[in-house]
Amino acid sequence: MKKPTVITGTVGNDAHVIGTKILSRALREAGFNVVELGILTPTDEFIKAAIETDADAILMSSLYGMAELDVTGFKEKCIEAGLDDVLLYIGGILGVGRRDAKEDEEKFKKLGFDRVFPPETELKLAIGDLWADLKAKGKV
Amino acid sequence: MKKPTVITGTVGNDAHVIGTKILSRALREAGFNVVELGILTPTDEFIKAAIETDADAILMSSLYGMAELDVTGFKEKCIEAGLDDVLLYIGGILGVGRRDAKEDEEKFKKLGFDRVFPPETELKLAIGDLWADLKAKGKV
Amino acid sequence: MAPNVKNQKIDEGEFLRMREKVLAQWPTGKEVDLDEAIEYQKKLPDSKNYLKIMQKLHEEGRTVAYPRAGTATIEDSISLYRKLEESQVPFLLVTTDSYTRQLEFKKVEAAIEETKKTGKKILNGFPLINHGVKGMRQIVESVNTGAFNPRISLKAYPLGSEIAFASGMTGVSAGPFISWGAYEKNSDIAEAIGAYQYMHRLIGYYADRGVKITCDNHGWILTGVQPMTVNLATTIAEAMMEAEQGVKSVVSCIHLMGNLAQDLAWIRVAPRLMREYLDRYGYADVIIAGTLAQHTPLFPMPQGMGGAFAYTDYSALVGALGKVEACSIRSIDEALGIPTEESHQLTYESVNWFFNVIRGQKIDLEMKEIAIEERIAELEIRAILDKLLEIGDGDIVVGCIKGVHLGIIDSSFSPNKQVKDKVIGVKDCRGAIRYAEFGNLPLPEEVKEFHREKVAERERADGTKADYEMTIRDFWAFNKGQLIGKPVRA
Amino acid sequence: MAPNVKNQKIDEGEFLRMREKVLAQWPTGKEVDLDEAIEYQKKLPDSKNYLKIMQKLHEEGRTVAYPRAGTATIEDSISLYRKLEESQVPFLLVTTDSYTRQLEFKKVEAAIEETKKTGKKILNGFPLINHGVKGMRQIVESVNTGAFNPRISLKAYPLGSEIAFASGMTGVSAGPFISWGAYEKNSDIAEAIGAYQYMHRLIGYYADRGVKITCDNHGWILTGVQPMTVNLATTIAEAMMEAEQGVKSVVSCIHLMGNLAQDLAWIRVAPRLMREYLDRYGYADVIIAGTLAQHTPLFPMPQGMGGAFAYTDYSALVGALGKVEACSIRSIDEALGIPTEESHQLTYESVNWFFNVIRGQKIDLEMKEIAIEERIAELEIRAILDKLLEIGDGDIVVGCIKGVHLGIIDSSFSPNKQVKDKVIGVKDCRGAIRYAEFGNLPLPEEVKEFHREKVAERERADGTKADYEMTIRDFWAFNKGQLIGKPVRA
Ligand code: B12
Ligand code: B12
Repeated sequence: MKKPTVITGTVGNDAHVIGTKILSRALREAGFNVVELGILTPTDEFIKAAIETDADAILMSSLYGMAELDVTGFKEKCIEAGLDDVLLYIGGILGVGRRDAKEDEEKFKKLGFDRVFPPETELKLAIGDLWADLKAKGKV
Repeated sequence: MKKPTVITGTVGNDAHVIGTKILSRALREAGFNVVELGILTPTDEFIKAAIETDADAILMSSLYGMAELDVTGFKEKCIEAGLDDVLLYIGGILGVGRRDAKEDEEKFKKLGFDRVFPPETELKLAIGDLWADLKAKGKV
Repeated sequence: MAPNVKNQKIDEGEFLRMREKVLAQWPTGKEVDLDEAIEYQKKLPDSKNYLKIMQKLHEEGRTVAYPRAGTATIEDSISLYRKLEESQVPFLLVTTDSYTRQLEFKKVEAAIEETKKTGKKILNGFPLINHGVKGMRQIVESVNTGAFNPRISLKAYPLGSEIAFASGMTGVSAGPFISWGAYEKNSDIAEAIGAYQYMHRLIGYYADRGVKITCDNHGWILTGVQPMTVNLATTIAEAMMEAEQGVKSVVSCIHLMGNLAQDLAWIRVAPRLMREYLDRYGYADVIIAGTLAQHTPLFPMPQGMGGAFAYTDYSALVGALGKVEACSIRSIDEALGIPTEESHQLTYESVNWFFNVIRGQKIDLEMKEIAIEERIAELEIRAILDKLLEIGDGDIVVGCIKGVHLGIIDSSFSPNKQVKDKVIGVKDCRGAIRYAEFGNLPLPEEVKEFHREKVAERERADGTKADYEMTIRDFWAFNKGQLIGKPVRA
Repeated sequence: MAPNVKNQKIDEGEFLRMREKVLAQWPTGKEVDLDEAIEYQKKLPDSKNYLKIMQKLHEEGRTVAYPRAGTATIEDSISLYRKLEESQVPFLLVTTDSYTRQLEFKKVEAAIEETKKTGKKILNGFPLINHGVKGMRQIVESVNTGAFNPRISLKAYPLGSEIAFASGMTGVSAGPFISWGAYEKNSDIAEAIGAYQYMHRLIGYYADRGVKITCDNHGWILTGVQPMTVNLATTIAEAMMEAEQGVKSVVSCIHLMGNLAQDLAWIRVAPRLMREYLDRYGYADVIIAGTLAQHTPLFPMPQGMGGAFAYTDYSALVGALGKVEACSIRSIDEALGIPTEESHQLTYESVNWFFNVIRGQKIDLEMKEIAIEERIAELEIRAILDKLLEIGDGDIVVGCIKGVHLGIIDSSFSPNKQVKDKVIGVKDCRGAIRYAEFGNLPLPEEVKEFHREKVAERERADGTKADYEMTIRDFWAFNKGQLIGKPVRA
C-alpha cells in the first residue's frame, strides 16, 4: 500500500507551532507521508504543496483567533485548483474569545472543511478519523 | 435624650455569633442601649425582651440559611404582642445557596421587616439607617 | 451525662442501658442492630474506611481535599457524593441540618415534604436521623470510594452516631469542644463532655469487636482572630478522652490562621504532642490516623470568585507544604451560601492542582520562623495541657471542666455564656497571630514576652492600640485580599 | 539591517536617515515628531513611567500582576485599561494584532470597518500603527496610573515603537530573540538583531535627551519543556545589545517552568548575572529596573476554571516568594481565547490576594534545592555567555549570530527553520527541568553529569526512556493538574 500524503501547517499569520509539530510527528508515526509547512503558511502554499505532492488531505492549524479570515474562500480555491477530492481538516482555537466547539464546527464546515477539531484534541482519535475518511473515499 | 433600646440576636437555630456580637458592640458604641440575646434565640424571646425593655427596634441576624422558616409569622406575633411600632431589621445570609440581595430584600420586607441587610454590610451605614428610621418615627 | 463526669470508661452494661433511651428518640433508632452493624462495617472495602484511606495517603505522600458537604435529600446526596468521588475527594462529609441538630425531627419531616412538593431547598444539611440507616446506607453504597463522616451536634450526636456507624460511616467529628464552644449558648462543658462520652463509648464498643472508627478532633474551635494554642491543646485533650472510652483511631486536626510559618509550625507540633500525651497517659495503642489541616472557618471568605479561589488555593498550598493527608477546603461559594455541585467540582479541581504540583515536588521548607513558632507553640500547648492535668489531678476531663471555669482555656467571641472571654488576639506585622490579652491562660512568662514584643511592633506599625478594633480589622483582612487589617485613616 | 551586524551604536546621522524610511511605512508615521514626543514623555507623571513604577514597587516590597492585554478599538481599550487600573495592575500591555505584526495595514483597516459595522471581533489585538499617535495618546491619557508597553513583531517594531514612544509608552518588549525564535519561520537571526537595533537606538535617542524608556528582555522564549538556561543567557545578551545602543533601563525577565526551587533559583541568578555582565562590558550606568517573572506560556493552561485559577495563583505565589516586582499572569481564559474584561478582573483579584498575603509575610525561603539549582543555573548561563563572547570575539551580537548557527544556543520546538533543534528537555522526579539531549550547548561536564543523573532517575521511575514522548507528556502535565507527565500504561 502506498503511504497517503498529507499537508500540515499553521495557516495565515498564526505562529503557534507546537500543535502542528506534534500533529505532524504523530501522523508520520501513524504511517503517513507528511509535508510539514510549519507556521505562517499562506493558503496558496497549502494548495501548491498539495498539487505538487498529489496530497490526500490538508490538515491546517490555527490558534490565534483569526482563522475565519484566513480560510474564507479556501475551499473554492482548492476546487479551482482541481483539489476537489482532497480532505480538508482544521483544528485549534478557531476564533477570538471563549469558544463554543459546536458553533465553530458548523462555521468551518460551511467554509468547506470536512472535519473541525477543538483544542486538546486527542490526536490518536483524529488520525483514526482520517484513516476512516480516506477509506471511505477509497484512497487506502 | 433617653438612649433608644434595641434587641439583638441570632434567630432560630442559627449559631453564628460573630455578626450579632459585632453589631451589638457597634450599637453600644453608637449610643444605644443594647439587649444582646446571642445565638439560638427563638422569636418568642425576642418579643419577650422587647416587651420587657420597651424596645424601639429588633435587629435579628441569620446566616445559616433557614431564616425564612424561622421568621414567618413573626411580624404578626409582634402585632399581637402590641409591638406594632417596633422597628424590625434582619441581616445575614438569608437563604440556602447563592443569594440575590434584591430578592431577599423583597421577601423579608413582605414578611414584615423594615430593612434587610446583606452579608458584608457596613455597620456604620446600617446604624445610620436606624437613627433615621427612629427619627422618622419621632422616637429620637 | 452527669456533671460529675470523669475520664473513665463507661461500663458496658451501663452503656447498653443508656443506648435504649438514645435509640428511642426517633423511630429510625430501631433500625440499628449493633451486631449486624458490626458485620456490615467489616464487609466495607478499605476504600470506604477512614483510617485505611488516611494510611494509604500517608504512604503515597498525597494530600486530598476534605469537603464540607450535606444536602437534604437522598437523591441529591447520591449525586453530590458521586461528584465528590469524581473529584477525587475520599472523605465524604455529611453535614446535618440545623433542625436535626436540635432534635426537631417533626420539623425536618415537614421540610422534606415541602421540598418534595415545591422543589424549594429549605434544610441546610442532610437530615441523617430522619433518613435513618436505610436511607444512609443507600448513600454509602452509591459510591465506590469514600469514607463517610457525619457532622451533627451536641444534642443529636448520640442517636446520630448510632445511625451513622450502623450505616457504614467510618469517621466522625468527635470532640465535645466544637459543639459546646462554637454552636451553643447555654450548654455546660461538663454536660457536653458527658454527652460525647456516649459516642466515644459506642466507638469503643465497635473497636472491641474489631471495627475501627476514626475520630476527628477539632478541639475548641476558636472564633475570630486568636492563636490556636487553646484549640490545639483541646484537640489533644479530646484524643485522651476518646482513648479512655476505647477509641483506637484519632486524627490530629490543625486549624490554620494564614501565616505560613506559624501554620506549618502548628502542623508539625500538634500530632507530635498528641502522640506524646497519648503515650504518656497509657493510650499507646491508639493510632493517629493522619493529620487534617484547615483554615479555620472563623472569618469570612472573600465573596468575589477570584479571592475565593485564591484563599482556598492558599489553604491547599499550606496543607500540601505541611504534608498533611487531608486539607479541609472551603468551596468558592463559602461566603455566598451552601455550594452547588459545580462550585464543589471547580473548587476541588483547583485545590487538587495545588496538592499534586506541590506534593510532587517533595518540598522541605526550612525557615527559621517555623522553628521559632514551633518552639513557642509547643511551650504554650504543654503549659496549658499540664495545667489542666494538674487541676484535674491527672484527669483530663475534670481538668477541662475546671479549666473552662477558671479561664485556663478561653476564647474570645464564643457564643457560649460559660466562656470567660478574657483573651484577645491580633495579627503581628507578618500576619502571625498573637495574644494582645492573655486572660488567665497559664502561658510561661517567656512566651508572654514574645507575644508582647510582636504586638508592640504591630502597634507601632499601625499607630493604633492592639484592641478590639484591631482584631476586627484583622478578622476581615483575608476577606479583603489583605494579610493584615489596615487601619482606616481619617 | 545588514547581515554583518555588530554590537555597535548606530551613528546618529545614519539613524535619522533610517527613520525616514521607517516613518514612511504608513501615514500615521507622520504623526511622530521626536522633539514634541520627548516633551510629551517628560510631562508624564511618575505613575505612568515604567522605571519609576518598578522602583517604587521594589521599595515597597510589592509584587503586581503584569497582564497580557490588547483589544482592537480605542473605546474597548480605554474600558479595558481602566478595568486593569481598578484591578491595581500598573503595567498596561498593548498586544498588537497579527495583521499589524505583518505590516498588513490595509487588512487592519478593513477589519476595523467590519467590526464597526457588525460588532464582530476580528482582530486579536490592538492595531497600534493604524490608530497612530493620536489614537494611542487617547488611551494613555485615559488612565491615571499605568505604564503602557507594546507587544509588536520583528517587522513592525520599528514603526510601532516610534508611534508607541511618541504616544507616551514608557516600556517595551525589546529583545530580538522573542520574535525571531518564537514567531518567525524564515527570518534570520542577524537580520532580526539588526531590526531591533533600530528600536534600541531610538530608545537611546530618547535617553540622550533625558527620557528613560525601559526594555523588557524576554530572551529567546523556548518552546516546550526545556531548561531556561538559553533563555536566561539571551536575556542578558539582549541587555548588552540594548545598552550599546544607549538604552539606560532594562528589566530582567525570568521564565518559570513550575518547580519551585528551580524557578526561585532562576529568579535569583538572572538579575545578578545581568548586572555582572553589564558592568563588566562597560554598561554600569544601565539600571536594572526590576524583575519580571512568568510561567512561560509555552505549554497550555488548564481549560477548566478551577485548574486555570490554580495555575495562575501558583504563578503569583512563585513570583511573590521570588520577591519580583511584577509577575506576568495568564488570565483564567488563557486556554479558551482572548480574555474578557471580567476574566481579567477575576484573575487579578485572585493573584492580588496571593501577592498581598505572601509578600506581607516577608518570607525568606531557604531550601537546599534552591542553592543547588542556583549553582547549576549560574554555571550554565556563564558557560553559554562566555562561549558566545568568545566566538564573537567580545562582540555579543556576533556571538549570538554564530551561536545560533552552531547550536551554542538552541531550542526544541522552535518554529524557526534556522534553529538547530538538537536539545530535548524533560522533567525530573520533582518536576525540575533537565536536558535529556544537550545538542551543542557548551555546558560544563559537571553540569551535564547532574542532568544525566536526574534524567536517569526519572527514567527509572517512569520505566520509559527520556525522549520525545516524555517531553510531550510533561508538556501537558500542568494542563492536566499534574506536576509530571505520567506514562500511560497499556
Ligand atoms: C464562622 C462560620 C461558622 C462558625 C460559627 C462560629 C460562631 N459561633 O459564630 C461555625 C464553624 C461554628 C459554623 C457553623 C455552621 N455553619 Co457556618 N459559617 C461561618 C462563616 C465562615 C463566617 C460567618 C461569619 O462569622 N461572618 C462574619 C460576620 C461578621 O458576618 P455576618 O454574621 O454575616 O454579619 C455581617 C453582616 O451580615 C451584617 N449583619 C448580620 N446580621 C445583621 C443584622 C442586622 C440587623 C444588620 C444591620 C446587619 C447584620 O453585619 C455584619 C457585618 O458586616 C460563613 C461563611 C462566610 N461568610 O465566609 C459560614 C456559613 C454562614 N455557615 C454555614 C453553615 C451551613 C453552617 C452550619 C449549618 C453547617 C456547618 N458548617 O457545620 C453550621 C451551623 C450551625 C448553626 N446551628 O447555625 C453556611 C450557611 C449556608 C447558607 N446560608 O446557604 C455558610 C454561608 C458557609 C457555607 N457557604 O456553607 N459556621
Ligand atoms: C504557546 C503559546 C504561544 C507561543 C507560541 C510559541 C510557538 N511558536 O508555538 C507564543 C508566546 C509565541 C504565542 C504568541 C501569540 N499568541 Co499564543 N498561546 C500559546 C498558548 C499558551 C499555548 C498554545 C499551545 O502550544 N498549545 C498546545 C498545542 C499542542 O495545542 P494546539 O496547538 O491547540 O493543538 C492541539 C489541538 O488544538 C489539536 N490541533 C491543532 N491543530 C490541529 C489541526 C488538526 C487537523 C487536528 C486534527 C488537530 C489540531 O491538536 C493538538 C493536540 O491536542 C495558548 C493558550 C493555551 N492554550 O494555553 C496561547 C494562545 C493560543 N495565544 C494567543 C495569542 C492571541 C497570541 C498572540 C497573537 C498574542 C501574544 N500573546 O503575543 C501571539 C500570536 C503570534 C502569532 N502570529 O500567531 C491566544 C489566542 C486567542 C484566541 N484565539 O482567542 C491564546 C489562546 C492565549 C489567550 N488566551 O490569549 N503564543
